[in-house]
Amino acid sequence: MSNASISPHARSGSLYWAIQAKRNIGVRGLFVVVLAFMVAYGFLFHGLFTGSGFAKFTQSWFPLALVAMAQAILMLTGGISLAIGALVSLGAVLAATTMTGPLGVAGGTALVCLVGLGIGAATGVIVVRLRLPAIVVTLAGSFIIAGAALLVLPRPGGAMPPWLSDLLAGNTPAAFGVLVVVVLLWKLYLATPLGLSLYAAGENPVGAYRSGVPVDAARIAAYAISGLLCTGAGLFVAAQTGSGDPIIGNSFTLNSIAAAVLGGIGFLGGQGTMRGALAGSLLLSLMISVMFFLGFTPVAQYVAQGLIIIGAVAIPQFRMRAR
Amino acid sequence: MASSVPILAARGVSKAFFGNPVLRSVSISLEPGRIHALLGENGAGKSTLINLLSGALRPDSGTIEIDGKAVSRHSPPEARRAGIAVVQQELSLTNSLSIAENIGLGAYPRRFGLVDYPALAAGAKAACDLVGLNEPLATPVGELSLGRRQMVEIAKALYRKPRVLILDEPTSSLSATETRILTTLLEKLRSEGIAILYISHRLDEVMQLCQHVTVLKDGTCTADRPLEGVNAAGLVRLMVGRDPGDLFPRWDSMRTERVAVSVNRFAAGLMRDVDLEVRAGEVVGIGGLVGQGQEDLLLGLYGAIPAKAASAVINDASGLPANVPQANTRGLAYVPADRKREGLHLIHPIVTNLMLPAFARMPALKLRSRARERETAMGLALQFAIKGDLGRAAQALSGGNQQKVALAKWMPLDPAVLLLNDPTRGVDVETKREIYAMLRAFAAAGKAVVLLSSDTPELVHLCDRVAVVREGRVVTLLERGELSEEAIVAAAMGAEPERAAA
Amino acid sequence: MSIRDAGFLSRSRILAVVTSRPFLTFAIVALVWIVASFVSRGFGAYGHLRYLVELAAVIGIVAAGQTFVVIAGGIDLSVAAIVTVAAVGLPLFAIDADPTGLTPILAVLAMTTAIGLVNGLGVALLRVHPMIMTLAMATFLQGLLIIIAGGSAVTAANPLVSWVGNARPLGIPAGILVWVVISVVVLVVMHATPFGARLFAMGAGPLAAKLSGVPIASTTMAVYGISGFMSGLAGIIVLGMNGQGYVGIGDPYLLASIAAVVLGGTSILGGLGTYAGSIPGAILLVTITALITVVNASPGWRSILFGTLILALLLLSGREAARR
Amino acid sequence: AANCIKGDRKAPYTLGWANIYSVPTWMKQTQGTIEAEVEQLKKEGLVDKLVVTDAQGDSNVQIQQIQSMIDANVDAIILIAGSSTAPARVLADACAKGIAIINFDSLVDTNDVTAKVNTDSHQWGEQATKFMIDALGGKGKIIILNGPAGVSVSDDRRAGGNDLLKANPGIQILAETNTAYNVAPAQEAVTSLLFANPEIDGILSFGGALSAGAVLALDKQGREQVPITGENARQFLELWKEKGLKSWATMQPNWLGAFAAYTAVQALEGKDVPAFVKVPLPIIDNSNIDEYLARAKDFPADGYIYSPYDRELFAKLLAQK
Ligand SMILES: Nc1ncnc2c1ncn2[C@@H]1O[C@H](COP(=O)(O)OP(=O)(O)OP(=O)(O)O)[C@@H](O)[C@H]1O
Ligand SMILES: Nc1ncnc2c1ncn2[C@@H]1O[C@H](COP(=O)(O)OP(=O)(O)OP(=O)(O)O)[C@@H](O)[C@H]1O
Ligand SMILES: O[C@@H]1[C@@H](O)[C@H](O)OC[C@H]1O
Ligand SMILES: [Mg+2]
Ligand SMILES: [Mg+2]
Repeated sequence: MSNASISPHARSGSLYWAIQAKRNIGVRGLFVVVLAFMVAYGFLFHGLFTGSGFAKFTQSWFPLALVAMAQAILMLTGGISLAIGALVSLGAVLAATTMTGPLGVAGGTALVCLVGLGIGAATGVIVVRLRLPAIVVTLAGSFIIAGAALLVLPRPGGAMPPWLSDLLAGNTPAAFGVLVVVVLLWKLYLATPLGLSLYAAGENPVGAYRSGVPVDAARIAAYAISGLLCTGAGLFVAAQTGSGDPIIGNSFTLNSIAAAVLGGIGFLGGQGTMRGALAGSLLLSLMISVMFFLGFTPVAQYVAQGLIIIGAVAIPQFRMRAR
Repeated sequence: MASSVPILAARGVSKAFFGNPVLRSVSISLEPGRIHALLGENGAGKSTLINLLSGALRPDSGTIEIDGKAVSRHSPPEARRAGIAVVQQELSLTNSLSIAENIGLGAYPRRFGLVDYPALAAGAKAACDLVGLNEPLATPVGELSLGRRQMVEIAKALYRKPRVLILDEPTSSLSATETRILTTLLEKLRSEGIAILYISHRLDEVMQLCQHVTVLKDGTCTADRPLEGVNAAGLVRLMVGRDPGDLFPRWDSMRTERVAVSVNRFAAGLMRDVDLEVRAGEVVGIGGLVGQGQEDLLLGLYGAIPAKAASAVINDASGLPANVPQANTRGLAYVPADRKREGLHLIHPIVTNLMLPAFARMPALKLRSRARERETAMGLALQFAIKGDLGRAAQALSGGNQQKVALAKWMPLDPAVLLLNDPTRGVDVETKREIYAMLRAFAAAGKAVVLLSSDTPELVHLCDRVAVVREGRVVTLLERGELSEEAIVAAAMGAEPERAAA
Repeated sequence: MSIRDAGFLSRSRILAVVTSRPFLTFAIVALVWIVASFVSRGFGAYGHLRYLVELAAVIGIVAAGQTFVVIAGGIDLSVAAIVTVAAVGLPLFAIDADPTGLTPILAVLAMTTAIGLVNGLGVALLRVHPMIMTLAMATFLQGLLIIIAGGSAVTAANPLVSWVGNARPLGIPAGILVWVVISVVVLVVMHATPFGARLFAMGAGPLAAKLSGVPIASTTMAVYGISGFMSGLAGIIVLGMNGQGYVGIGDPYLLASIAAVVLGGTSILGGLGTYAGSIPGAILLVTITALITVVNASPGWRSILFGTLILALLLLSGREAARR
Repeated sequence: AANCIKGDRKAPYTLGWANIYSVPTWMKQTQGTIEAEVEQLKKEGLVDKLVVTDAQGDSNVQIQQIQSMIDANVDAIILIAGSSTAPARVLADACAKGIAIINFDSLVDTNDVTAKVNTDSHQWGEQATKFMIDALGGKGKIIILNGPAGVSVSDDRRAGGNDLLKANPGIQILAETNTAYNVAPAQEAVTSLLFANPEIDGILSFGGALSAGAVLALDKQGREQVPITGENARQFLELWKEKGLKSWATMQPNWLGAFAAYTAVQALEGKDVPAFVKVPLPIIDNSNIDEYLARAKDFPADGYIYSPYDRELFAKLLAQK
């Protein structure tokens, strides 16, 4: 209470950080769970603390982190996408068919990014302007995009420049670095008026509109950014695997939803934080490695995975109610 | 008539929704340094008119003028640029954003394309200071009580340094103190030359504050004149078209010996150590500053949030209800304050809304009879004077009518105890009169009524006793003889030595 | 709805039906069928259309459960896994003493209903979001499948199951008959019982529903239980149609059931909609799939065509009403 | 020594099975043969542990799991890949660490493995196509059923038939579909194709369950059965017998799993293992179908009736040039 009454200038710099601190409250429980898994993993696999061990681990997390963000942005606006996986595939095949060709790495990257932005924006326009339910628009979109990926590369193939693969997915934690940059860019976006409007546009669109927020623009921009993150994840997957596969992204669709919801992102728009979504994706990724080192059989893996997902969502609920 | 050029005006605007005319050729001019009242019954078209003025809606015909010039494409950002700020009746806030971020929403200060948080903090702080909001600016709005949110909404309008300030029922969820702060503030703004449009169903406020009045009845303008020389009764006559009676019914206590609700050391949510007894035939008021835990008291009794009590008797059965269906079975009914989220299903037809408590209690797979439902609903609509096509979605009803639906839907259950959470918020004077009469009639019929209200006169004039709550405890229990606005406010603010609770 | 124009066949009533989403979706189905019959000989043959409806029956039955869940404000991502568990698990319940084959069917339906109830339990009591709860349930069921799949060295051929999958009493496939019965029951429960009204209320606003006395927990459980039951029934029918259950047999029904619900005009946000729309929605999906199969194009183009058609149909029937 | 083998690993070995998806019955049967083989190898003191992962159909997860196997320093990885390209880089890492890698069934386009043991998908398609052309006397209208699009195995089988189809213009392809290797979607697609094409003389199917779906479709529409190719799926073989089909089938033997485990240990033990061990495609036709069906009850109803195998067979396969 007290810091509110200090003179505005003395504490003006702290407003941003005070808000950030408030936002952590909702995800504290999840952070604890993730930390526990992290510790368990480090305990089971000491190599995690070597440069290359850490690098490999973050590489397997990286694409899931990006798609979790891609899904979370949409869910914050009250949308959702079932085309995440198809977009990852499209990004991967585009990268693997252009980067060793005349377009080169720069041209290929530009193409991948433009396609992601373009498809995302187009989806956004359809959902927002035509008032169609996002879930089915993106379901239909997923077939169209998957078809396009098959046209680009009918079967697995293509190639990535080896130096790029080694740079992004070699023995250095470059992927982690890129992730940090992506997160910073997101923070930056969220600090713009349009970015911050995401929450209002998602939670209370009528109120936001009446307050002068460009609601439609904010939502369409979210779709565009989401598309970019997906094809970007595709590019990374192509680098990580050294090639393109037109169906490589399939399972990212459901996983991105699981990660986002696990991270506390709500479906009604405006609820949750990106840090939560990232923690959710990290948990999903960690879970796979931890279960491996615990020697779980496939049956046990399925059961444990289900329990962990439910537990991570239910336990914080119970703790909240207990209070 | 004041001689200055109106800053904002509507000239002969009309608006219809799906072919239903809501406004017919209405004109209004807002002039600097004047507080202009806009009055009318629920559904008269007040909110619609301000939506036209603020660019949230476009008129079907007629023009909006700013500084004497007609604007062609009016929109909310356009209105903001012209210095028009609106305190919406429906809160335009985002729960997950902080107070400061809500205040600046749609008008953020920028630096290098980013939201300038230091500047936002300074601006928001200044606006908050004006309305007496002292919560940390980083607090998510979702954590605030409805009344505090309303203050944020007002601060949000002030933050924009408006030339025209439009307030749509700003006091409907404010406590007396908050209302007083607002009134002082508006006086000050007026003296600074701001044009103010003020909508309220509280006529005393209007009389005290405003200089000019426009009255809408069924979408047409029935009066546009200075307030001077009109009294409250006159205003009501203008709105309703006939002579008003007294707002509050005359009544004699019908309190019986039968205990309807009795709890000892009751605790729920913010509330602690409550000893309360409600007898059949009485109206017990719950007063206090908004957000002291009063709502938790009702919700706890109703089984909607976890509650404990050393001992509890409700309608002759002991123990607190464990959940809402149980509470209903034991004769409790609850009417929430937030009718949009808690009271009604806005996207559903009025008739379904009216029938829901019945549906909740009927055998799950019994066949419904549409004819009977319609009949019941028509009866309720008649009884509560609910205007509107019962087959249409409840969101098409004006706020006051929505409130009546939220109350009426419990009648088929014939509850023995009514728990009411601010039932007249945003309700027009005629409807209020009807609701008041109904409450006393309930009591007279041997039912018990618990009335939580932010409207102090209501507590004074309707209740057999009033429990005043502060910081989660019942601090005072005032008997009818001791009831006065001063007594309630004093107890609410802790200004008086506590009296022994009954 | 004032008493005056409550006349059963009043003009406004007819207008309301004709402009309703389910009717619109039916009209689209008819249109697609007519156009397709001109383009491809054989498409409009009675036998083919009958087959399409038979296939739609399976989607339609899964979508019946899905419609309940969606209207009540949830979503069931475990339907595919439940269909598979039913189809693969049925032989495990074979009981020699019962020559009719009814006992295993009842056992499977009881099992899938129980699975649904567990979903409901998680959603209502643990307050796990429906997507997460049912996704986790699907994961559990995968584990279960590893245990039960391929474990039945001998399939006891179940006469009732193959009847449901293959027989054509009165020239109408048994699966369609089951669907008709299900549809009638579902429509009545949804629109003519208090239970149905509670679902709509829960979907439109859970808090308001709770405060109005709707028993949230038991209703939620019932809804997911129904969905489990429907998926189980669908699993039995596909088992009959294919003569053999296998892992993955339910996979197509997850997205199909959701798409059928939304194409039929039910709001994915809950609280608004009707199974009357999901019925033509299911037929529409099967029809499009059949059309795509007959078109000669590369897999990529087919996929693009399929997506484009869904999108186009959505434009006609799937507008989401604005809500606040 | 064989590829990837450095000779510094000593028995008993830890084997890792990186499976792409362990739920389907074919996979379960395959795992059964691996477990049986591992039991045997344990008795011989050669193997100590079998670690099994299930990538749940996700190639990205499979890469992560292979990475974990490297981190845990298993001695050998046997692999059914989810993608023919994606695991290449992580396999290169594994190979560099001296881990024996035996890839079977779904192969990876890389040389950084110890050995690939598999039938030849291209040949699979070629032989099936040859049967169809012969059965129709070089003239007739056919439909073609392919496995899922974007997957190398289905693409390779289809490509195997290409040259022969070009060389025989009398064979007219009416329509072609791609579906998952499953009965239901195949039955659905074939039914639609039947209505669209009143005359169909043959069905060139590149997967066992696809063939079963096609037979059911013909049967349900009251259409005459036509020559059809297929695989050793139990349901298909039973339908074949029941309907008296004119048919031909081959198989992807489940014991490839056992063979891969065996081969891994051989390589670790310093034996020379060829980089590609071609497993011949067994042929099932009217002459030997009864032998297969006689053993049917030993196999799951939704499974595959594979040919018998033993160590002798494995040794012979490894010895071939
Ligand atoms: N968007 C809309 N669509 C349909 N009808 C509407 C819409 N907005 C308002 N109405 C109708 O217009 C009428 C006027 O509504 P309005 O909100 O302007 O009334 P009001 O005077 O503000 O009432 P209150 O005192 O209850 O706030 C009401 O009957 C309402 O049902
Ligand atoms: N049937 C409707 N369909 C769509 N929007 C509506 C409808 N009815 C009202 N609205 C919207 O809601 C706004 C407020 O309308 P309404 O009159 O129902 O509430 P209000 O009177 O302003 O609020 P209160 O409930 O607090 O009195 C309208 O201006 C309009 O934008
Ligand atoms: O031949 C197919 C095999 O390659 C796949 O892995 O499992 C199913 C079989 O039909
Ligand atoms: Mg209003
Ligand atoms: Mg109104």
